[in-house]
Amino acid sequence: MMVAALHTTASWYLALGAVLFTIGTVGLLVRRNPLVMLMCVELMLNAVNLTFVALARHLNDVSGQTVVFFVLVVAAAEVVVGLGIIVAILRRKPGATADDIALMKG
Amino acid sequence: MLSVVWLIPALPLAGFVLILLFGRRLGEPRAGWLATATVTGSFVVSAGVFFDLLSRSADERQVVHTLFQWVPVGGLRVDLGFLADPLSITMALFVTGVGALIHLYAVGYMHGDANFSKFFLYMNLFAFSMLMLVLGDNLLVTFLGWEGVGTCSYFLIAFWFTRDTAARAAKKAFVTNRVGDWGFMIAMFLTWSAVGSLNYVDVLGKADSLSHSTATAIALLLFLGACGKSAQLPLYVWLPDAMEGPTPVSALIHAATMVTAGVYLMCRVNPILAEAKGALTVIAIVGAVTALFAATCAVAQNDIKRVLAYSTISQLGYMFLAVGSGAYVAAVFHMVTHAFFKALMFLGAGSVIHGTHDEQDMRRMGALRKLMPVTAVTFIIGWLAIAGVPPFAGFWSKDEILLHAWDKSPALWAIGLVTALLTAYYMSRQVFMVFYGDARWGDENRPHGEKPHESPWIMLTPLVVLAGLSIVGGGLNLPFTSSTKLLDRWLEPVFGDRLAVSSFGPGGKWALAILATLAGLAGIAVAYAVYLRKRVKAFEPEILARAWGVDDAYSAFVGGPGRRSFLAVEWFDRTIIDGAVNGAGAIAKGAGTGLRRLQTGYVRNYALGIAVGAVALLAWFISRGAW
Amino acid sequence: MILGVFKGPAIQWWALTPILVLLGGALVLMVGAVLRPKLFPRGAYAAFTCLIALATVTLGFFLWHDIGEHGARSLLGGALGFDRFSVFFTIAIASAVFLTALVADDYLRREDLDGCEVYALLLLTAVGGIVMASANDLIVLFLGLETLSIALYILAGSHARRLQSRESALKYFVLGGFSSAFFLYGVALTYGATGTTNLVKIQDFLQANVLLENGLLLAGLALMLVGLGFKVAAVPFHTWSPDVYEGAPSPVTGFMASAAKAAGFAGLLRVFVVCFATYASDWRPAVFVLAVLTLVVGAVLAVVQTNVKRMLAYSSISHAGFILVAVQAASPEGTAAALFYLLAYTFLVVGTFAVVTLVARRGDAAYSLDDFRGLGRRRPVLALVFALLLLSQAGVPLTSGFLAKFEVISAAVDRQSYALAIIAMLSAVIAAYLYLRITVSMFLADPADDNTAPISVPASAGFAIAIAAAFTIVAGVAPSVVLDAARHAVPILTATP
Amino acid sequence: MDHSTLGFPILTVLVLLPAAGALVVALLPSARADLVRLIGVMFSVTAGALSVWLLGAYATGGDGGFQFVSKHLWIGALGVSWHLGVDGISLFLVVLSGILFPIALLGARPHQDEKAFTAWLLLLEAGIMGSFLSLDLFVFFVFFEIVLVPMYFLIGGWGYDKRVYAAVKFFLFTMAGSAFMLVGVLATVLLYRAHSGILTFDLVEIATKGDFATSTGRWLFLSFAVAFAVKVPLFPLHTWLPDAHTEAPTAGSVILAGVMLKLGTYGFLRFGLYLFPEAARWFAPTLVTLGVIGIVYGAICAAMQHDLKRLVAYSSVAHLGFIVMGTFAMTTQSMSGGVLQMINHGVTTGGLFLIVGMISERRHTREISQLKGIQKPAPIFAACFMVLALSSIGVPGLNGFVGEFLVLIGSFVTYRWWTVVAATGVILAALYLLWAYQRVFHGEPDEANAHFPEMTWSEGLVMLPLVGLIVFSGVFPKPMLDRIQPSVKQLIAHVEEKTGYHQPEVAAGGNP
Amino acid sequence: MDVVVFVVAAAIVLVGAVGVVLRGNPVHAALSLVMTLFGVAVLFVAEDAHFLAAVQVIVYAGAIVVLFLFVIMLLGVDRSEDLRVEPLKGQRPAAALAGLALLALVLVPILRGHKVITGVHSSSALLRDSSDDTNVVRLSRSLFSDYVFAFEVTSVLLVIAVIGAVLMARRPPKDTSS
Repeated sequence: MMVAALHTTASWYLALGAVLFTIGTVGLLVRRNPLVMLMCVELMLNAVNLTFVALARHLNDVSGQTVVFFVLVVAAAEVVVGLGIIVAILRRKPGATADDIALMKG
Repeated sequence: MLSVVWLIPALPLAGFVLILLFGRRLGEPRAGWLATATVTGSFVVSAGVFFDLLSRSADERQVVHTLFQWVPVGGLRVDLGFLADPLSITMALFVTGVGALIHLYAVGYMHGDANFSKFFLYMNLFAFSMLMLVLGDNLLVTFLGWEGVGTCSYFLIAFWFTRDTAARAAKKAFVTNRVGDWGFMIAMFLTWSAVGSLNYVDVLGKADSLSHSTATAIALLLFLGACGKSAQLPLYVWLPDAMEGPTPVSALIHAATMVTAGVYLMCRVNPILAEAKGALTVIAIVGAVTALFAATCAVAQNDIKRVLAYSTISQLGYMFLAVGSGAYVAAVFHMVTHAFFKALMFLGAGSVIHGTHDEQDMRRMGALRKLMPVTAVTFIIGWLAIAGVPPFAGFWSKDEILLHAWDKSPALWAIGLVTALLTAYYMSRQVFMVFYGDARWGDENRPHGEKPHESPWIMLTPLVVLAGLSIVGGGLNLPFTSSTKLLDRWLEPVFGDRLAVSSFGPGGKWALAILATLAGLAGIAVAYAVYLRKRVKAFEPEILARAWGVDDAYSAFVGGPGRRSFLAVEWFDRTIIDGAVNGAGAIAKGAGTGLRRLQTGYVRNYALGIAVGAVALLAWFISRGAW
Repeated sequence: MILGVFKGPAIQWWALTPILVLLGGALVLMVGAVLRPKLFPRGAYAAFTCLIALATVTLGFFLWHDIGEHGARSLLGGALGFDRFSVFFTIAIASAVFLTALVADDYLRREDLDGCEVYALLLLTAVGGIVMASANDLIVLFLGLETLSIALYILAGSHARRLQSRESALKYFVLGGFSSAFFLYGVALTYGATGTTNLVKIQDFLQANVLLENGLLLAGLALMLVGLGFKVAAVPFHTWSPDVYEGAPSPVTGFMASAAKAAGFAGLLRVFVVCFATYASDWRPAVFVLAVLTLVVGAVLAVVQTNVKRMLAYSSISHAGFILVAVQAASPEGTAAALFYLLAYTFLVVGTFAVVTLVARRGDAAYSLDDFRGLGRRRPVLALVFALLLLSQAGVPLTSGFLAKFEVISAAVDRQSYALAIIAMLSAVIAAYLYLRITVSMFLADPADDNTAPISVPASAGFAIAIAAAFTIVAGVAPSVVLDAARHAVPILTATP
Repeated sequence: MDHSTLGFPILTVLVLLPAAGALVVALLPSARADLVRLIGVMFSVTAGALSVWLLGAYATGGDGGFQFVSKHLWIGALGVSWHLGVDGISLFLVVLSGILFPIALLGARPHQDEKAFTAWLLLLEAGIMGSFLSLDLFVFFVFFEIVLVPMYFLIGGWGYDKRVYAAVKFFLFTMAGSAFMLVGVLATVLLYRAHSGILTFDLVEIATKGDFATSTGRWLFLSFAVAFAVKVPLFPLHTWLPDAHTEAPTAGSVILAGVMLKLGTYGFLRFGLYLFPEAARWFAPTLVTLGVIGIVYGAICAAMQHDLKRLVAYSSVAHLGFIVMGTFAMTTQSMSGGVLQMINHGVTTGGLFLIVGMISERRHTREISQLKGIQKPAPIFAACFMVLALSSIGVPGLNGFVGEFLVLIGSFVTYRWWTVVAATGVILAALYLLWAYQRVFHGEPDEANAHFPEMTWSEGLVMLPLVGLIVFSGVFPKPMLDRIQPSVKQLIAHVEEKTGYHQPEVAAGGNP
Repeated sequence: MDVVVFVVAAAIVLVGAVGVVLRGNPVHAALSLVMTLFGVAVLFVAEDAHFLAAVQVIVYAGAIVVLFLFVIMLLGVDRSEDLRVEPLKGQRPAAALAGLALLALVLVPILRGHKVITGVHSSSALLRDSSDDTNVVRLSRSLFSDYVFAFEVTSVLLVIAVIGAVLMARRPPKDTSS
């Protein structure tokens, strides 16, 4: 009954987005595999998408959803290029983690 | 004739310029003759001016002649001008007179020196400066001369510059003098700020409007300058060392003329001194103490010129004693007579040095009177004059000083009397060691073993003239009647009622004069006993030879704490100030090196940086929220 | 039925010509190269790119006058702002493309990398930059940012044989993606707070409403600042830039430092200074801190480098700090100062990296300070021009760099930010040390003995350097035209008329 | 007032001519060293001749205002005008620059790369002329800063062992000072705009019409003062100077000491006092104190140096202390003396650096302990050094004395005890210079110094004008004072009018 | 009902996300990502974003993740990453701290209730109204009016992606120097 009385509000979604965003952030910070790091970026973008969609609904505004469409395209492009770069670099240094790629510093 | 007063300094200046331009071409001896001629010319002009002044009534004997504006700025107007009055012309006369003789002497003395013309270059420049000092119509022109003579003194002491001692002595002389000059400068500033002018006419005319403290300050500061120039305690230390210069220089600069500039200055500003009685006392005490102090030092010197140097200091002390006692005329009188006999003795000493092939140690002289008769006779005349034996010139002037010293304070008189005794003693010692006794100059230490010889006529002529003057010089101001006090009357416009008048009657005067004479004779007698008869062992303690260690103490101070404090400042500059600058650079670099470590090259570290930055920004913005 | 109701926005083709020309140029390059790769003579790609860039610049001048006559407006349903601000950046970015293409021509052939892709990417990057500078909508801004960034990731990694180049691409990419996510999240929160992503509407909304609950908006601002701060390499979001600048091919580095930075600042100026002017009291202190950090850290770190490219990277950070000072002023004067600075810096930095490109010689690896030793003797003119560019960056008068700093300080002082002005100037002094170090190496140190590889100055790169130097001096001695332009180029947010 | 009296803009020409010369020289082929020299000398001599002509054409007896004024809009957007003018304060500095540059060029030729050397030197001349002539804050700042570049290259390129360190230190130190000034300039201009509505950098307009709040004015003054104090250099901001002077090539040292340091003291007069009289008065005790410290401190440091050139460099610290003191004692005498001292110091110290350069040229060392007895093989050389040293010591009859004396006597009425301390500087000056002279020139020369070459004719010809100036302005400074004084009086009147200050009667010419 | 959907979907999302972070094997991480993406798609549906939910599944889960897996296999980097070690000292605690702070700071405004969403309700591009336009229609109307330029810019992005992929993937020409 308690559950039935409750209704989800935008805040729930926003909070979920925030958590997801944070997980993505932390993931990028702690994972060494560049591919997984890229996935973490995707998590962050998804968190944003979730936020946009929730807000669009709350504001009764479709443009929030339109934005998500663009984010999807950007994410796709990023992944393509990012994977290209990772491929290019891992071909030269097979099995390298992000920590191994530190020729330049200081 | 008064309108050409500028010629007096201009002639030596012209000589200077000519020798500067053509000195090498002129060569020896023409450069010397030229120099002598210019100074002689100045003497003639001075004499002309003197007679011109003499022909005027007493209150018109003060003429200012301005050449051009020198430093005119705002309320400060300093002209390059000359003041011809009895005092300055007196000075000019004996400066040029004695100067001309010494120039003449030097033509002979400097014979063969590689830098013959340069010597006369400096000498002429000196004569010019000295005349500027004397004739300047304001403190600044006097200061110009004052520094000029100091500079020439520097050049001439260091004339034989390859000797390290000469070089050191020259520098010491200049720097020591500068200490005094500092006082002179401050005195000028104070004068101007109080009176608004530096001209003697204005300043001295308004002297009575000065407050007591200002007048005292000016007087003491000027006296500090005088102490430097006239080698009084505590700034006397340069003069004995200055004997490194050629002997004509010692005679001209360090005996007859330049060193008396201090006395001249004090006389010149006597209206200010009159407003500062305390300063007068200080001057008298310093003079008396210096006189005694230097006389004790002279007792134990073995260098023929150093004896004379200490003697000069001592005699200058007398003059300041006179100034301090208000006996300005006596000071001037003694200055003139001293110029005669001290120049004479220096030149005589020079003749001896010349004749003994540059020997200066009296212990290696003796019995020279037969080999150098003219030198010996003239030197003896000088000796008698300085010893205060009547009727030689020194007797009269010294007597007059002692007379006034008694009025100032019997203690000062007593010091003067003891000094007179010592003076007679050490001068006799010198005469005996040089001209009498055994000949000590032929020993094995002298490889040449050449016999001493008499100097050429060109050197002897000045000796003879000066000897004559030393004999009759006292005639300038014989104390018998007011009409015989020529100098008193002549200088009356300068000193007016500020001149001290002796409180003694004729009887008292005679008594004092006899006492002084007896003191002089006693000194001679003791010396005779010690140095000729050898009855008594000579009293020449090391401490006196080292002048009570004053010079050593100064050196110890300058070389010790002085040098250390300078080094400390230099260290401070290098380490602290420059260190701070370089430290700032090092901090920047250090910060860079430190921050570099954050730039690890690891992309995850970078991402962490971004995340932390994002958190910080979020924190700031959230904190700004309107809740 | 649906189609009947729908009516798309009017399209002002004329105002879009710069973007279209650049885009068309890129496509022609790609298609042409794919179809007939052997047909083109040496340097044809570069020449074509230059032509396109020049055309863009020329169009920019026409559009500038157009706006003068008809006023600023907004295009395509409010997606793009068409004002002198955007035209100013169009010209600046296209100039950077022009110079970079000149420099790249010889470089790519020297390094056996010749191909149309780099040029096409240059043009596309420029499109991204111009979109960013013109964006009137946060989403358009984001897309411009991504266009720019993604193209630059590739360009940075385009030197196939240098692992450093690949590494720089990876670092740039990972961090770029990371920070864009922040930016986008910021956009999302702002959207929630204002109900729109359109800058004009946001401005209107903020002017009309006082938010009682503005947490969402402030968080959005913070996160957008992260994204833009990353793009302009503001400390602490700068960490990528030394590594990327070092690793990227030198002409690309110059391009990044000029065009990309300019675009980033364009976004910052339009969004923060204009759109969020009502929140200036909240973001100005933050930018103040960023500016100080950027100035000082950039300068201080530059000083301890021995690799010239890294030095210049850090110096570029310090320059960003200066421009942040202008942003912090949050005034039309500040914006004008930033614009002047960016234009001046564009020429300076492209010219500077052009020289670095030449000195790096074949292999693109000779960057150490020692590699510059004796340049003054062996290549006196090149060294002198390099010195001019460096001294201008140090802020020596009669060069554009001085006036740029002058304008910035002026703006800061005008807002009574005296402390910031002094910090900025002092950090300029620290930074000056690094420029001096390079000149010392070139002129004052003895040339290294083993350093015998000759440095050739190809005509195209020489031309680019000459243009950069000429602009540096002209804008330093007679800056009135540029100054006036910068003053007239303050962004205006206008709804579609 | 414009340049119509001469028919052509002489001041602009004075600035641009050397710059054009630098350009021409830069375009010559570097193999033609003879041509480079000829052209370089031609340009600098022409500029020098023009400056002397300016001196002749300068009208005396006026109110001390600016003459030959030329004013053209330069950067309209900023309110910057190319505004040049000369008055009694800057006149002689311009002439000094005009004279010293040919001397430096002729008297201290470089060993290598004559072309670049000449070009930098000419560029430097343009910058310095511009600094002294500009009456626009922006233009002044531009020139004030730009001079760093040629000087940096001159020190770094043709200097001695530690030249790079010295050059960088010089550049950064000075630039750090200017950093404050730039902020100050802008604040001044913008505050003036806030109060008058006009955006202008015009010095005269801001100085006469500007009205800054007391504390604002003080801050602004301080920001200018830092830059000038570094340039002067004033204790404790002086440590760039010994390094820069010592490591610079001779020509660089001559110019550095001769004219560049004066940018600081000149700046104090022209910008500090003129723009912010109230603040200048408020800061005066501090600055006078620093000046006095500099006098004594510089002298003590000079006395302890082992390097002859460094010694002369520190002597500059002391001398410039006098100038600062005179400037801020704010009496007609002290300020006129300060201005005069700028010229004197330029001539004297410039000459000293030339001659020290000749020594190190001959002996390849400047260590005092390595030199001995030079007067014996080279008496004329020694005499030249002596004259310069005496001038530096401040012996009356030579130029150094007049300036020093005026500074001291003028300062005495407003800063009595400071002056008493400052006057000890004259003792110390004698100490360090004569001590150095003694060690270098006196004594019996050792093997290394016995064949020290005597001064050559060409060197003598270079020194001659300096020595001539030293004597002339020591004996007859009136022509200079007549031109300096009205401008100084006007400046003091400006201060008096703005602040209610009254210089003591005795200084102004009334009764004490 | 909606609460249940939300809770379940959110759980899926979070478990997937945590999986991405904590699964050492990149293949597992990719599969966890798919899980998250599906969860998000479900939430999209719950939030009236039907079209996006479809695209999410097709593009993201379908294309992107496949691409990931493809690259993992291509490069053979499917070795497990040992998550017990952290070579960078302090990275993990700092990351955790930063994450927590970030979350906290973002949640502060979000959790203050729905009033925090201060934006105005749309007046022109409504998500729901009385008309029976589908989500796709509304979305496309918005896409081709207000966002038509953005839409075109995405094409540029894709062009770049193509060029980039080509440039990156191409083997470099023979290195003459090595």
